[in-house]
Amino acid sequence: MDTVHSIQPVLVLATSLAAAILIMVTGDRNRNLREAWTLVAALLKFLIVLSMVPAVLDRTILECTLVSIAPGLTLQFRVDSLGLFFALAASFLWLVTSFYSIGYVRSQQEHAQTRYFACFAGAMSATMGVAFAGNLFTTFLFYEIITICTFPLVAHKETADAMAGGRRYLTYLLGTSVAFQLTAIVLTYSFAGTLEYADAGILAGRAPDSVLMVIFVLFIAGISKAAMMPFHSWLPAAMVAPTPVSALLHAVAVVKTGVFVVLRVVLHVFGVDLLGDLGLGTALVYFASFTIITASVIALRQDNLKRRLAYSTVSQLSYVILGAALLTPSSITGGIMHIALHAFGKITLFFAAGAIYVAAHKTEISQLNGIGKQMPFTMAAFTLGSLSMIGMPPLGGFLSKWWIALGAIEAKELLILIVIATSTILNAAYFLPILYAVFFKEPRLGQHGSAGEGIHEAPLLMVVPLMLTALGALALFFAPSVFLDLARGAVSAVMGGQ
Amino acid sequence: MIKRNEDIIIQTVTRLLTPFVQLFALYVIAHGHYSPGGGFQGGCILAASFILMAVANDVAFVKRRLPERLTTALISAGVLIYAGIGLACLMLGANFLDYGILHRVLPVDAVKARALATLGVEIGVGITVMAVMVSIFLNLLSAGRHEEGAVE
Amino acid sequence: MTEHAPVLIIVIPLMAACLNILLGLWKKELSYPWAVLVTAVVFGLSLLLMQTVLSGGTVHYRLGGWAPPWGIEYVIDHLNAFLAVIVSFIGCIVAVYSRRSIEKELPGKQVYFYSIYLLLITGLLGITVTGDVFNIYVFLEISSLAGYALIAVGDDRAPMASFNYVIMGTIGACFYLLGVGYLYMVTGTLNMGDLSRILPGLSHSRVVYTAFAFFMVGTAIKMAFFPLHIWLPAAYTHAPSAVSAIAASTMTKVGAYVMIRIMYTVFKPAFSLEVIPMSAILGWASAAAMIAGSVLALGQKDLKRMFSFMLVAEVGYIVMGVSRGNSTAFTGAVLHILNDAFMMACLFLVAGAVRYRKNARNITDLAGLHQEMPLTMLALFAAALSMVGVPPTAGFFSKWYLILGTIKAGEWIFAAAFLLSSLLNAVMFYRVLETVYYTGEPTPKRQGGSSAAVNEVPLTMLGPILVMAVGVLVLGLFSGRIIDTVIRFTVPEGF
Amino acid sequence: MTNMEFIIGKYNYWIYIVLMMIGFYAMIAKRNLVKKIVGMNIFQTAIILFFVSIGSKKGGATIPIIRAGDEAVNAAQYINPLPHVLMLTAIVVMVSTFGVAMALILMIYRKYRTLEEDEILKPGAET
Repeated sequence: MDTVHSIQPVLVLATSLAAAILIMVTGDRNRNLREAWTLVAALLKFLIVLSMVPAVLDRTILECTLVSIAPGLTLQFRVDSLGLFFALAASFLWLVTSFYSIGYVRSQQEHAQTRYFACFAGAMSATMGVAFAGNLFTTFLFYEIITICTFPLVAHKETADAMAGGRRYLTYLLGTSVAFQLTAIVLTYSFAGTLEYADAGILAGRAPDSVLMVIFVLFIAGISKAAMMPFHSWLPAAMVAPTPVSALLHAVAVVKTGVFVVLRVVLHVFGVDLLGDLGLGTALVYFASFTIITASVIALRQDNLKRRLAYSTVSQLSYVILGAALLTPSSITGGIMHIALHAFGKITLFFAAGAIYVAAHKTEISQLNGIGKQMPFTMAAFTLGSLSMIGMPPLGGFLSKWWIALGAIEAKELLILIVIATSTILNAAYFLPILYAVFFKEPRLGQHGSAGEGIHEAPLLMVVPLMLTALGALALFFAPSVFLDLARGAVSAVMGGQ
Repeated sequence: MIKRNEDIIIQTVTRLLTPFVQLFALYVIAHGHYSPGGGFQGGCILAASFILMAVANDVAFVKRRLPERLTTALISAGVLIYAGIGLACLMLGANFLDYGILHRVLPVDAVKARALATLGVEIGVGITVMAVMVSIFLNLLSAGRHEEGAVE
Repeated sequence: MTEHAPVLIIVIPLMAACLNILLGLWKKELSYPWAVLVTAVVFGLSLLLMQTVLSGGTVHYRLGGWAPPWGIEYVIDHLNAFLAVIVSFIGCIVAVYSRRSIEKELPGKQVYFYSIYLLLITGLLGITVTGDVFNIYVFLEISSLAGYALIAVGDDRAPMASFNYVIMGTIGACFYLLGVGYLYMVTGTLNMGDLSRILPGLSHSRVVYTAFAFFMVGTAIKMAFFPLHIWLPAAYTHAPSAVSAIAASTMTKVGAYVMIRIMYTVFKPAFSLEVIPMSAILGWASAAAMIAGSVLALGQKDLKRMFSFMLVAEVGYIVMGVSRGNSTAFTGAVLHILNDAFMMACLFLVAGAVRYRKNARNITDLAGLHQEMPLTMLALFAAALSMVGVPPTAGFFSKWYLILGTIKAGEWIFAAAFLLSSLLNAVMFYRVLETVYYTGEPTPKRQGGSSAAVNEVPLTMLGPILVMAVGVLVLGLFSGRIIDTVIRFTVPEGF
Repeated sequence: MTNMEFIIGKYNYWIYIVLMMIGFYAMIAKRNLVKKIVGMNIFQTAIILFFVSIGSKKGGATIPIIRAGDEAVNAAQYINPLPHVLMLTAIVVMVSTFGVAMALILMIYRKYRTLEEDEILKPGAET
């Protein structure tokens, strides 16, 4: 495996950072220009990320050390398969979300749009930073920046509700990361003497088993962005945000950063072998399974569409962790793939929820009866997205579940198969009734004016992106090529070429 | 606050005593560098003469002879004399306060130069101490209304 | 001139303070530019001094040419030079800042203000350069007296706050002086280098124990170390804005410096940490300081008072690092002296700016201020991030070293105290920043840009605030270089 | 017996401790600000006594100056002048502290028309 010095990762970060600054400078004076910056940056970023793909597929690692602040504290980027996988998914979805949010905020006449777009760009820049981070310090740095950049987005509406949601958001994310994650990093450094990710882990044989377990628990508790129970409740609370933000938060930037960092910790800090020896993998497996089932059950009882989606996210995120924790090649592949596959599916669902809100001002599931007739495209996309969530072929979601199930068999954890099956049934149980209501139930009279008059599709800027992501979820089933190659690359690196 | 004291005996005695007190103060200052005494002690005695005046007459009486602007300037001037002599040594190439070097500018040898410079420092200290003491006393006596002339 | 820099950085502000009075008798307007000029020159000199130390090692300067231990000797090593640079830099920045706020808060008293201000700088720098324990006492008192006077001219409750500070400060100084006396009794010398040679042979003398105890209590009062901090919050709350800024950022740090000197230069680590269990005593006390400072800060309404309690916590950070007895924690403590000086200066300058523009002191008065003073509030945001310890701001790096140091010492509970204090800081600043950004009048819908509402403080105030904020953001990135070039050499032998 | 010698033989140190405690008590416990200042002065004077005691020497000791024409006094006969010199400096510091403290008291008195601490600390005491 070669290591090549490259400034591409810095460029990726710089594009959205520059966009954030340009957006702030432009301000409200020229809205078209301001939004043009967002789009240009998103496109540029995607192209740069794309340009790194061939090299990384060739097993090259692109590295860039920005500044070495102190021993152990180095600002370093290192693009490997896993990082690029995440970056590719995130930058593509950012591009799509940019279009969608322009449509959304314009039609909603949101206030403080400059702040909105600037924070949006800042959050994306930081997400790329996490994706490319070469050590725990850099990861922690950008992890915190994401939290701070997304707080204004969550609290965007500035109502009491929004502030309460924002407060909880910040408390959970900042609190756990400072209290637990930072401790874990400090401990890691004091035992391992380094914070740099390595394919075989850096902690093996460096500390007594009991300390390793403490560190592991601190890491898992400290990465609350992954929304593992019991640190999940910020996620439903953050639903007060405008819908594009929810999409960004719950499909791309925040939660995926969380699971991504968990993957990093599992694969590159501890290493597959060490976790297997300690038996921590199994513990994590059951922990994740608990979250999967419980969150699904809670989701069943939610009437607010976005809250139901949020609990669905909580449940789905734990699939990624489950995949990684099973510690077999197939399951890790499945876990990694699930980052992208779930992202495509979930972002579609959120986009659809936003579109419904913009077009019909409906937020509760019980109000959606028969809306499929007024908004056929949106609801078609919604259908694809929810089928992908359930894991039905021929949609992307199927693939990752398939691999994770394979992994469970490889690891001889048959109980996990049952968990996956149960969760699939629960997924179906909370998505299918929506689909049924949307397409087949008659709208209740007097519920929205004269039987749905006046409701039509959301603006084109919103419908096209959501169609695109829905089709993406479909296409990924048939041609997961780039993503799969990257995931396989990541797995073979940590599993020693199996 | 303090009523003008009209006692003629006290006033006359004070008037007679003051020059001697001040002379003694100057003596103490001038001898500080080679016998007991020095700028601080002498300065205090000098200040005492002014305080005596203020007690025997009133604040305004002293202020006519030693206005606030003057005490303020004297406080600074004393410190400047002290630091200036030190700085002069520095300018001539020796360390700060290394008076011996001053023989280059004074018509005496190094040891004498040391003594003379110390005298200079004592004078600076004396001026500052006197001015500070008088200033503190007048301020307290006038309850901080030194500037306005003090007598209520 | 280079070889005279150690004494010049004291003599120049001292003479300048006196000249300032004479200048003031002639033209009052001159005292501000004069003070700025002098502090800038002093900053330049301290940089020169730092340069000399970096290239040629410790600088010795004999006052009056008398050889130590008879004469007073100024000794500048890496730690002194580091402190001198911090003090003179902040002194210069605050001098620039003070113009408009003093015009407003102390109309007509500028001349005296700047004279005493320069004396304060003289005292603080004097402490940092001298190598004589009694001389430290003198400069400690010069700086404290200047501090009493400057604090007393603040708002209505300032005289009483300052009076309490006088009482506490005098007790502290007298205890320090008693420590000097006891040491002199058994060693017959006041020179630090000399003392450090003699004392190891006396490490079981009860007189030496007594001296050490007096030193510790004395410096603890001067640096407002919990639970001897009671004078600090009131004093710094009611002082004029510029005074709070300089006092909060430098006076406690210089106190910490004296503590380091006494513990590790005059006495050796072998005595301070092994013969006397200072590590445990100071460790628990500073853990209490961190928690208590942060908790008390949580309960404050007044912005400056809240910052003052945070300062109490920050002093706890520094002492914790100093007393851990390993180089990592010590490095963190020295780095934190620098970082905290910047953070505190930034916070108090912002508080001063808010007071200047809005005549406001309470947190609730900050509502919606980000529209009116966007840059000032961004500076507050930057300082807040650093106080919480979010990378890449400066505060993270010193905390990193401090926590690593406590773990190295095997004291997990102290590491937990750091984290708890950070969390409490986060809660506190969240409260402030939420008020700033999310309450108050909503943005008036104005398509043509909202620049009309911006009403920042004048440039002489805004500039220093921004310098400090940028410092807080950028200094962290140079932590490694600072540690390699300076702090590495300050770690006492035997760590 | 030895205890008595211990006390009487070092009586100056005992006095210094007693004075210091009196001063300390006044500074901390007295509610009147002027009494606090008085306590401060006692405290500082105690320290002067302590330092002078360090330097003192019994039995015909003298000051270290060269008398005209004489040889220099044998060093063993000196009273150590350094503590005295230190105290000269300390006195200056104390006088300054006293001055500042008195000025503060004036400021406080003008604002509150009282010097009793508990009356000053009462809310709304300013006039």
